[in-house]
Amino acid sequence: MARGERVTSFDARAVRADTPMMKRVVNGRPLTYLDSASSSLPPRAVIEAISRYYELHHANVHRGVYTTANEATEIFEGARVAVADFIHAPGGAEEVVFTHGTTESFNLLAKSWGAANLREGDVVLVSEMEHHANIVPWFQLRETTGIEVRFIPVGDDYRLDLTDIDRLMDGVRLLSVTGMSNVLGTINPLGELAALAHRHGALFAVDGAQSIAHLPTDVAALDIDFLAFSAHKMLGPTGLGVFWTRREILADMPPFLGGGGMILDVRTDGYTPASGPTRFEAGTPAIAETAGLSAAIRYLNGLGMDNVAAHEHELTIDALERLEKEFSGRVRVIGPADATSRGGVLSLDVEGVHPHDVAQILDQYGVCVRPGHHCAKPLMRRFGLAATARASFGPYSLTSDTDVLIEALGEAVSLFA
Amino acid sequence: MARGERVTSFDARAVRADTPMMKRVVNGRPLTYLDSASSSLPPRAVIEAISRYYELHHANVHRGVYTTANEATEIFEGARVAVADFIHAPGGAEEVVFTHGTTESFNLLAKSWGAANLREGDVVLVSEMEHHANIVPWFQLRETTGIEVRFIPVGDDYRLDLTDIDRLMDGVRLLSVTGMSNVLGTINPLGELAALAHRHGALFAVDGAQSIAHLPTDVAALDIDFLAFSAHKMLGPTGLGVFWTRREILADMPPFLGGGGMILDVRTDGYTPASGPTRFEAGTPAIAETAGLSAAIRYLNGLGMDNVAAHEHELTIDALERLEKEFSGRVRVIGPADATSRGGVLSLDVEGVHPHDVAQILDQYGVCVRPGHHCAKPLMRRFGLAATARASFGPYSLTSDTDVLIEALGEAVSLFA
Amino acid sequence: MTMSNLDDLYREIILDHYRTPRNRGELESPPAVRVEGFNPLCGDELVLYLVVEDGVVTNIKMTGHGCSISQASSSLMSVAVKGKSLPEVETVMERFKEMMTLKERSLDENGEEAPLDLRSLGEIAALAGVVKFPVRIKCATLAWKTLAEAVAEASSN
Amino acid sequence: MTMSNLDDLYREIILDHYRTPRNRGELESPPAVRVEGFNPLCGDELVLYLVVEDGVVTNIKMTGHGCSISQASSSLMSVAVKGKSLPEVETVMERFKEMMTLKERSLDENGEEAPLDLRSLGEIAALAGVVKFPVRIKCATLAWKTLAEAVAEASSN
Ligand SMILES: Cc1ncc(COP(=O)(O)O)c(C=O)c1O
Ligand SMILES: Cc1ncc(COP(=O)(O)O)c(C=O)c1O
Repeated sequence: MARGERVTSFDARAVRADTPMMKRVVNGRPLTYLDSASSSLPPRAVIEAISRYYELHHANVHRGVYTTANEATEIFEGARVAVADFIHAPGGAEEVVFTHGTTESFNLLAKSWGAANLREGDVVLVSEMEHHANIVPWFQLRETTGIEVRFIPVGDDYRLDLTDIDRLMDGVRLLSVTGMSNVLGTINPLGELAALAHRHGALFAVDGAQSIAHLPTDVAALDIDFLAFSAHKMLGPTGLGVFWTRREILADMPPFLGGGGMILDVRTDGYTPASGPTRFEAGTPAIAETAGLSAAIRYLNGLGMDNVAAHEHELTIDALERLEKEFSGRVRVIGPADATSRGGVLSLDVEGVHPHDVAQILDQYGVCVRPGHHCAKPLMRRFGLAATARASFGPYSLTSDTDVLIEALGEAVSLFA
Repeated sequence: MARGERVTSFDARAVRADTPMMKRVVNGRPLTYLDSASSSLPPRAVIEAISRYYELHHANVHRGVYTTANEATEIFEGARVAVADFIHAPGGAEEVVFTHGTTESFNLLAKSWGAANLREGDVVLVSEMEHHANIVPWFQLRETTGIEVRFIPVGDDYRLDLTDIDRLMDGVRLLSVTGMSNVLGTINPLGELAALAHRHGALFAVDGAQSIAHLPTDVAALDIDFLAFSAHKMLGPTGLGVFWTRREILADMPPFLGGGGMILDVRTDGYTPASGPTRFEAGTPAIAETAGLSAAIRYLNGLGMDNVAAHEHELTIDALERLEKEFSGRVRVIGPADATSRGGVLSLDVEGVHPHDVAQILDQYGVCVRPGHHCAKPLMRRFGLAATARASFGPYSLTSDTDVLIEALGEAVSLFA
Repeated sequence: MTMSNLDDLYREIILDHYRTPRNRGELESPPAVRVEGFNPLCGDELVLYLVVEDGVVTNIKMTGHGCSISQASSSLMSVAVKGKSLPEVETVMERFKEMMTLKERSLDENGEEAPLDLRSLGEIAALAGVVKFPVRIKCATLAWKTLAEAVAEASSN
Repeated sequence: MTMSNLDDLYREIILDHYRTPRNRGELESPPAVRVEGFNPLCGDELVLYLVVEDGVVTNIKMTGHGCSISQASSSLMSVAVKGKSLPEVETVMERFKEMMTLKERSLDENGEEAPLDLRSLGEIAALAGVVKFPVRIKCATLAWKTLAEAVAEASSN
């Protein structure tokens, strides 16, 4: 690496060395991956766990008696245990449902728990900074049940505006909020919101898609009721997600998708659903992907989520400071200016340069940033933006990434000057 | 290989050499994999396509501008084209929706198309030999809409009993039948059923989970309206499936799962869905898996589906004959005795030995067969069985697999004699 | 190839109880307690009839179907508890449970020499080999879980 | 590092039309035809107003927002079609479409020497570099697709 490296408290260079994608050269430059909020780059251990699964242990799970079917089942159920430990599920693996992503998890929440428990006039309170995954399923449920979907406003400080929250909580049966905004980087006060929800007799759901990979998550300590996240944002594979809820809540949730695996019995006149997580896992699950997720969790545990959080915090402080200094206002960060309760997501608004052009120019430097509305259109509207160019950090990020980002942003600014 | 190998017209040994799992040794014996109906064993090319994806091209798809995001998008959209070609979709890639498996595809069919088009009293006609994936979603739809779910009986010859079919078609809006039974091996007359459905003004859906991997599939020539299948049964990865329908039908289907990606716009007061396959692909899709599926399709095309079908046909003729000869009735095959219109699925009923014990004993010989109801409980009830021990072939299967199967079945029979 | 594991699983005594299950049949209910057991993974089904009089299991009968392990286990179980007092039944159930949670290793170390608590189990000890086949443990325990339910129900009457 | 690709994309003429778009604004509708265009992948939005009198595009105006390519493309398009007869407009649309489907190779081979049909496009030829950036093609074509709709609507009135 040619450029001077400011060393942080965390040895991210080892993580980078573990990450095959980091060897990519794009447009003659080494990859500067700043799109972890969109999807993370898996370490070799994850990729190999998937290959090893297909090479040595692949078989369909459940109901198998032969050796490799048992191995596949152990890998699959072992991942459930790994997830339960990772998020400190009080009821263990029996509370962990495998889905295909955060989005499917929210559909499960809305269309199983929501459809069974919410009636016309009941309120689901989300926030203006939610990802569409935590908005559209509620709109869909509204169409069939007549619930109300209400939004907590976001203040000019890019944080939830809780000044009027007690009035907003009126009639609320579920409060559903993101752990960390994928646009602003804002980290929401989950413990406080859980207490608020419970004080009002509501349940509390968390969109953990961002927070799972960048902060330690303890559902028991936070006292939350539902958690959704995706493997691909936490160094794991695509095609796999998690829905977690407390055992008592899960036990009463009606089936969602129907098919094999989720039944106890099927007759020509009807069916009886299975109990436990299985009830919500219709069809052959994403088996190889669970091998990858287990490996990702082992890897993150090896790093220590506290260290990951601290590392990304330092990167964020550094980047916020330097972006401000280098561009004296011509590059605006849409999100809290202060790194407290804030993750490493930097949505950039470059004066006079459209985010697509920013991303295009940055690509010539091998820099990966994502332009667009980031599936958070209500939030974009709130701030009068059509799009931003978003740079986001992962455990493999280094201050040298920020160096290249700044170099490339300089080119964008001057090209359009 | 110690045992005599009867060579068929198709060089399956090359396929076997390409399949890493085939190197497994289980209980001191080489793997004799006879569970392809449950899940197939991917060739090295598929596993490597997935690894290569994660090592070189991984990024979230859509809305990306940077190089690797474009590569990932090309891989993902390229798989859509590969699927469209493989099944001869008349409208091309724009008719191919990626799901997470056959099961999700049927849920999409029932809960999007079905909910929008079927009313109380409308009939969905399935068959007694359907997998739960093509039964339970219809029962779920019945709960919300009051449709009727009717069953075509299966005759004592293990084939659809169509004698009374015109009466059965009364009121039918959708006929939904499996291409090949995963229990009996029966291949259904899809062209004939399509014509029947259309004559009665009904649409025709096919569960292609089994047939896709063992027969050529041409949706245009067969004139079918919906097709569902899973990548993991056709040498591809877990966690990915396909839903295909004609462009005009897809255009009118309302959204299914809600979230990012499937929208055109989201406001705090509602949302506008996207058009095309995207409307049904909420959230980050199974991207790496599409790289695997493309590789699987390339591999199958290389073999030629006609050759695969012919090879498995010969294996089936041979196995049916030898099982009959060796065990003179003590091992009964639940399925057509005649190999015409029949795939390589052999559900075994061993006199005096429970299928679980059969599978357990076979495992000692490294033989993988699946005991159970195979997610087809109505069919099992029809034949008064709780379970069978099912052996099934894939393109890598050899007559030597049947040798080992017979040797191990001999042990089961004598242990329990 | 060594089939020793198979021999551990399919001991003669197990095959005997599978071929000739003891205490098959139904009992009128009431007075008998009737409880259904189901192993969804394998499809094993069991209907258990239990009569408890003055704290003693005076009769037990079963119908249902399943693999050799589940069938033999229920037959062996019925023989082990018939005529026993409820505290004795509790002890047998406890011992069986311990056996099913034995590590495979400890079993191997003892080889054919079953540890003391296994020997005290009598014929039921024949099921010890099941722990080498973790997926089959559910087959072996089905009858016992159903028995526990029936005992609880009988005690609450 | 060579930035030549970037230079192809962001030619001076494109930056000029982006910074100073021609024919911005609204027109009263009717008489103007008003058509909305949307590129869902990028969020580019366009509202196009078109007046056709006696088979001639007598006025065209646009509002909306988007990246430099979509903005420059719509500005260049408006200049290219204003005052033209409908058949002439059809020809320009056709030429533009051809340009957008040119293989990257054929562009490179010709280097700075644009092929004949490119030169005949005038200023619009500046957009040829977009084909090297396939994801941006949708940005360049948005204005033209919207124009095609507006022309069709105007012709059917
Ligand atoms: C005929 C048939 N239909 C549907 C399915 C369900 O497929 P999946 O479990 O991949 O969703 C299967 C396989 O289990 C099958 O054999
Ligand atoms: C906050 C948040 N929620 C939900 C999602 C959706 O996750 P997925 O696309 O994996 O379903 C994302 C990521 O795109 C996200 O950042």
